[in-house]
Amino acid sequence: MSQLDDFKRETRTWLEAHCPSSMRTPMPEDERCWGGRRASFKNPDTQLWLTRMAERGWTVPTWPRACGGAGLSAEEARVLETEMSALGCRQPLFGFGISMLGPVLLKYGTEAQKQAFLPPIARGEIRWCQGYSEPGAGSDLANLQTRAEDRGDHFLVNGQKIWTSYAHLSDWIFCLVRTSTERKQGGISFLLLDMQTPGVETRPITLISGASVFCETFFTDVKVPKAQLVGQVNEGWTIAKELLQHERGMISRIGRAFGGAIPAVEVLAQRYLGDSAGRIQDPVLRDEVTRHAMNDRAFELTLQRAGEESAAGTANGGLSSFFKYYGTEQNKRKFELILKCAGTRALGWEGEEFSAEELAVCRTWLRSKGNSIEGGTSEIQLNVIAKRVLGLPD
Amino acid sequence: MSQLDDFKRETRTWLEAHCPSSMRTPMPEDERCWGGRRASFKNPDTQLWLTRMAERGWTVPTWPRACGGAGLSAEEARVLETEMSALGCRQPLFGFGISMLGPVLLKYGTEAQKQAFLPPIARGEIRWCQGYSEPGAGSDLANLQTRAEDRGDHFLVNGQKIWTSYAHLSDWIFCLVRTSTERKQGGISFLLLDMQTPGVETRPITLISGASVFCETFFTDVKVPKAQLVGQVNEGWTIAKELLQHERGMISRIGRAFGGAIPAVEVLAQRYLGDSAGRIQDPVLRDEVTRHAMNDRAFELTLQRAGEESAAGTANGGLSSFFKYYGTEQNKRKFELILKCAGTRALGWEGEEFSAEELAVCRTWLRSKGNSIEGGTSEIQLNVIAKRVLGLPD
Amino acid sequence: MLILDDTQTLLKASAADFLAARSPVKALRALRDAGAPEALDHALWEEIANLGWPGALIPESFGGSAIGYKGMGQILEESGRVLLASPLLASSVVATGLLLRAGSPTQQETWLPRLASGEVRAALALDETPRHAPDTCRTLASAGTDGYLLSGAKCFVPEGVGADLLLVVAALGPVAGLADPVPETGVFLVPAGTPGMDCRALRMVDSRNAATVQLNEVRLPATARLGEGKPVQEALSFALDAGRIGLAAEMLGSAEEAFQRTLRYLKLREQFGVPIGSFQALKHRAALLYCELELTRSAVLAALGALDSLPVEVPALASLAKAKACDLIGQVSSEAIQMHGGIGMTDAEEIGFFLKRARVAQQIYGDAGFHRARYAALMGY
Amino acid sequence: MLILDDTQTLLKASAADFLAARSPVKALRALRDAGAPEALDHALWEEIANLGWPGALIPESFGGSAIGYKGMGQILEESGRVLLASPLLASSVVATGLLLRAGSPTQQETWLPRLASGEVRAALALDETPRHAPDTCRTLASAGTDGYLLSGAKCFVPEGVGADLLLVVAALGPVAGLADPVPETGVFLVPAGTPGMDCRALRMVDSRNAATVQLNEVRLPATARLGEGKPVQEALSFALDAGRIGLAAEMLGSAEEAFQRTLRYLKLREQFGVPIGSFQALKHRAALLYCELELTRSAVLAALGALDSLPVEVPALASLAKAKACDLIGQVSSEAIQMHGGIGMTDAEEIGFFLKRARVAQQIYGDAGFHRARYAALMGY
Repeated sequence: MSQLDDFKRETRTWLEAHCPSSMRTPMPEDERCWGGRRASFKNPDTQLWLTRMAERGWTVPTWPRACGGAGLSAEEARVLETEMSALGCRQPLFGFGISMLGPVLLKYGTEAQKQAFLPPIARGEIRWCQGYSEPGAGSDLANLQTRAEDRGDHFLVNGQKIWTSYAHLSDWIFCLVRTSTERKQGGISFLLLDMQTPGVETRPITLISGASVFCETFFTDVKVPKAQLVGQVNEGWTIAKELLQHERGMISRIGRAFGGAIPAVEVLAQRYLGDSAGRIQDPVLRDEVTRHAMNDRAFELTLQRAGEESAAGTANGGLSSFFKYYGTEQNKRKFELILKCAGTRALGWEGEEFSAEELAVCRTWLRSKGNSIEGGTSEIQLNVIAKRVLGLPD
Repeated sequence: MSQLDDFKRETRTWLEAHCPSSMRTPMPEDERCWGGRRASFKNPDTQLWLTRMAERGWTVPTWPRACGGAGLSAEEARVLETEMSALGCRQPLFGFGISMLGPVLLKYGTEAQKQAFLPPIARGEIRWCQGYSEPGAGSDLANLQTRAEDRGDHFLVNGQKIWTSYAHLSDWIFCLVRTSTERKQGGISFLLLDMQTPGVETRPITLISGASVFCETFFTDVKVPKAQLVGQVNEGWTIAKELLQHERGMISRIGRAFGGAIPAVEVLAQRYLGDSAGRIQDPVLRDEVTRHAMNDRAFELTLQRAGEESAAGTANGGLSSFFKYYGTEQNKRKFELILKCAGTRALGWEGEEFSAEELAVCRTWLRSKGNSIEGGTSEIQLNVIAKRVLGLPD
Repeated sequence: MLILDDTQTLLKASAADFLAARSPVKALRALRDAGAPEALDHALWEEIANLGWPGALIPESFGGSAIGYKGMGQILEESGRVLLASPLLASSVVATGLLLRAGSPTQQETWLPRLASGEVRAALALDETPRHAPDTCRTLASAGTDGYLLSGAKCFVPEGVGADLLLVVAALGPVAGLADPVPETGVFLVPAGTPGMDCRALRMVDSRNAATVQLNEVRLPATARLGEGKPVQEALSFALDAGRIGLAAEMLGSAEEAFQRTLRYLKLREQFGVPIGSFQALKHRAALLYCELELTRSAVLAALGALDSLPVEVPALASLAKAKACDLIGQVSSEAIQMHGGIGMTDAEEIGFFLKRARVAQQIYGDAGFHRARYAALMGY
Repeated sequence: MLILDDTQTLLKASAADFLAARSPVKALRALRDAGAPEALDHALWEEIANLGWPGALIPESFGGSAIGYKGMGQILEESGRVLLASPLLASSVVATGLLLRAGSPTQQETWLPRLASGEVRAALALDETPRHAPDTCRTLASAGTDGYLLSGAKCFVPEGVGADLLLVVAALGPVAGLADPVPETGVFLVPAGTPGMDCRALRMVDSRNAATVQLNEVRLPATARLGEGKPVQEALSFALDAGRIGLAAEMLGSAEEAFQRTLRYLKLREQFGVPIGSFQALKHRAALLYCELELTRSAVLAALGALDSLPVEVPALASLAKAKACDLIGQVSSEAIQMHGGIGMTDAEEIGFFLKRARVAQQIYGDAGFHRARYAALMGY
């Protein structure tokens, strides 16, 4: 234990000495550091902080030193996290590289791949995106058709990915590709490729709510060296499943965050329909708003209960699909209800006749419709609950 | 035409002369004549009227004279109907015999069967019930398991039927039985049998709403002469389908009648929650009641439109499943809403503390739950709409 | 009669053909992308005028085509199917309907022929609150010796941008000499360009034409008052109901089209080796939408018929039709997006236009809650 | 804490075992068929008393077992699972809770030990309208020189039949000398058999014990007034909330059991050669019920916890728990019948008992609409 105490003390000292004061304030969204070749730093301290942390291996503290990490034990990593949190230090680096690809490479990559890819990820030099879904492979992801033909020393990749978030800002992509048509899941491989390779083209997608982080990415006779295959040929589905589980967990945690910066229904209902005492004047809408607010409360309590159950080791595995399903449906209801309360004020697309919040309500309402589609549709979640939790037969 | 005019005149004259005056008043439910060996006549005129009409073949006017009918043409039958309606004459006989079995025998029966069974049906001497559903064959009717084994000159019937309405009051039953296990639909036969045959036992079913017209009927080594098979062996499903279609039509017509004698939601809501001007005091319930009343109105309008479309020959075949589905679900909502409005007053089971109407509300509420199950469940109706109307694939 | 006669059937079919050819949904996209707040293809409007649609309710003596409400309803239903951006409802039904029932002979002679020809587009400036509340009117018309002075603001005027004529609803100010006068509502004919009236475009989510209107001491002659003194409340109520029913017909068309597109997608889109329309949960949800479509169709047809020939039933049937249409399109448009999956979320796919129009149409002339409350009041419960 | 501690977990499990063995649903059927309006198995009640359940909320000093609300909630949840007919909620939670919070020392000493032992069953006589409206009280208590005179009627008193003690809520009549007195509510302890009080059984659909109570000039000593003069409104409100939360726990148990039975049936029942639980539409509907169960469970646990240790949160959480439980059990019980198909409609199958109890439980202490309105008022919107 005294070793851990030493580590704690050293960590605190180092953080106090090296974390720039502007990196110890709450982080605005536009100062979040994603790294990459085209990274730009609104606040120069962001770059400084990244460099310092990366030098110490603390962008990915549990990775081995040889891979750009600090080789910390789980206990040490927890100490680091606690100390950073205590001092209010910002996380120095975000992105799919450290959260998703890194763990995959550590588990499935060759030594050469680890050496080639992990240190640049740890230093935030390469920004990664993921290429999973395709126009014909959404809920049925394993139906993907992007082909990677074996051409001796390389694969020739042809096809199209969709919903590749931030692809237009990313340097490399990790992709699921079809290397065999013999079996569905058993013909998928996991490939890394540089977005600058000839034949890769990416286009941002405009949503019904306006601009988005999503892209379509097209591959036309893209040559990918075989060294960039992770794991064995035709065994990519195993990796994909692990990553998807990880993603689903993330989405269920953010379930309640979908509403973003828009106030709660009851707050807006009071603003648009309240009397001087704040009482909502339309009794039918008051009832609907209350029903919604009560369900919000029950949902929050269920999140709390799940946390307590998890801590007590009595967790019910079915709740993650429940959170994804209910959180996203509840968020859609939230915006439909706001629209009812705010009438035409919530239906502005742009222009000065509407407040910034009113315009945001409208856009976020539209965007909310996607919540129950992305990351596993509501239908898929209900299927999962029926099968895994309730044990209903196929 | 002059022949038809003559017929009209004669009919009018005969009806005026022979229809007892008490048979020209609205018919209370308990004076409805079902006939049968155990028929009892609360009003002796009912029996007189039946005898007179049967003598003329007018209980089943379009059946051939040899079968107990009057051999009327469709036009003549319409004239008879119009004249009876003009004078307010009651229909002299009801039941599955004249409405369901008769047409089947006319189409599929042998000459001997017609002679043996139709005249007694026409005279109301035999009351019939139907044996279709079984405990294991509800929505999946063709899965029926009641066996009829070929024993040379007779079938030996073993099994159980359920939901045989009025079986405890009926003399004979027409049944679907399994004569082959080779094929599902293709192993079903249509059999007639006397309920007094040894081995037949029937038991009324108590529903959650109390006593009911439904029975369970058990067959234990029941010997049924082969002469009582209608149609060919293993070809009963064709007959069954025709009868089911007929039954579904009936149920869709009575869709709106399920509420029975209970007043509309808005009337009861006014009674329980209205102020002196009849305005429902609870605004949230007023909204719910209004939603319901508006849907009732739209449903009535749709029935009217379907009638007009049917008359104009532009009918949309999908509406019968719609009427069955929506009418029964709407009726369930009606009673749930009445329960909300009337509170504990609508939850009495028996006793003088409640009015007869309040007790009827409670019983009818419970009974209404069966509306969306009997005659094809709501799920089956939605399947039919999806497949036949919307063309969605299996 | 809840079915169409032969003329109406023919009219509906020809409207469908014309609109499919001349103004498919991509026409709305083009208008949106062009960014003109008027959201009107003038050449198309001229063609529409040549078909006689703007004069559908106007007698032939004023140059109209006298098609009647039920016929106009068919045109509007088809216009909803393609999300046609046009002032047919606001000008040719609501404003025209108001002039028809309450205009003085001079007012009718002045405006009806030009409305029938499509030369003039008119709009009703009524709403002063974000949710339709026709009885809330703070815009004031003070009577002077030679006319009226209008002051106030209207926050949502459908088809107000570029309208040649605004019909402004205002409360009549206190008449001198009366101690506690009953407030009376008047409607004022205000041509575009009248000094003191400022009309600004609202960029709504449905890319259609809507405006706010400021009225700063707008000076009007006495002849600008609709009916020139006769009460107009009943006419206003009828014209609004005509607007509600016409809009319900338009929404029915939009819902029907969004539903058909969704059905096509359910049959086409495969996942797990089968069309997603073979999944029973989606089938049942589609069947539920079908039920609501059938109910709404009946309500709309009954309400259109009442406009033509059973005025006493109009208020209740207008509320029935609009409430059902609001609920229907809310449900259909949301389900359409969900069933289209990711592709439905993209701007490239047209289904999103139906969702966007749906929510604006729900608000115009009262949402489902408004109409349920009104229906209950009409029924006395 | 929204999870159970070890003691509570154990209590729940042992309650489940005891009730499954001693009072399965067929016990309710037997009580119903026997037709005694008291709907109580006295031998069973004695066993229950021996387990200490009637004294769950009563301190050990009064002979109680001091299990606390959260523990009692587990017992009630399990009692809901078997549809136990007992006065546990009405007597051991509501009436006992009221005496605990507002009873004078003498009143507590008189009644609490006998309530704890189960010897005395008490019931709260409150409702005077078919829907719960605790602020509506026309029953009047006129103060005289040596006590009170009670007159009025209570239309629905859960567990009122055969209760040894009624706690009657009454408005205190005008006090002489005050011109416009504020109406105050009092609660009066009226032992069974007090002259002028007439208690009649209601044969409710759930076959449980409920009564109407007539009060015709019931003469009571001053000591019969709960708290003997101290205000009791807050205690009454708390006890009612405890009843709501306890009932929500009971309803959660019933809903959970009806859901489990339905799941079993979905897995067992075959049609078209497959278990009907393999049909996606039914799967999705079952999954939706699961979601509502999880939400309600959280609300109930939070509310039970608040009763024990966070009284300021009690009113809002009571309304949350009761409203969710009402909606949940409405949905589950109706779906349970539909999914059981024809067999679910028969009296021979037990699932119908859950439907019947559900609707009565929804009404007791306020339905979902009542509690949403109350929650909104508590939250100020």
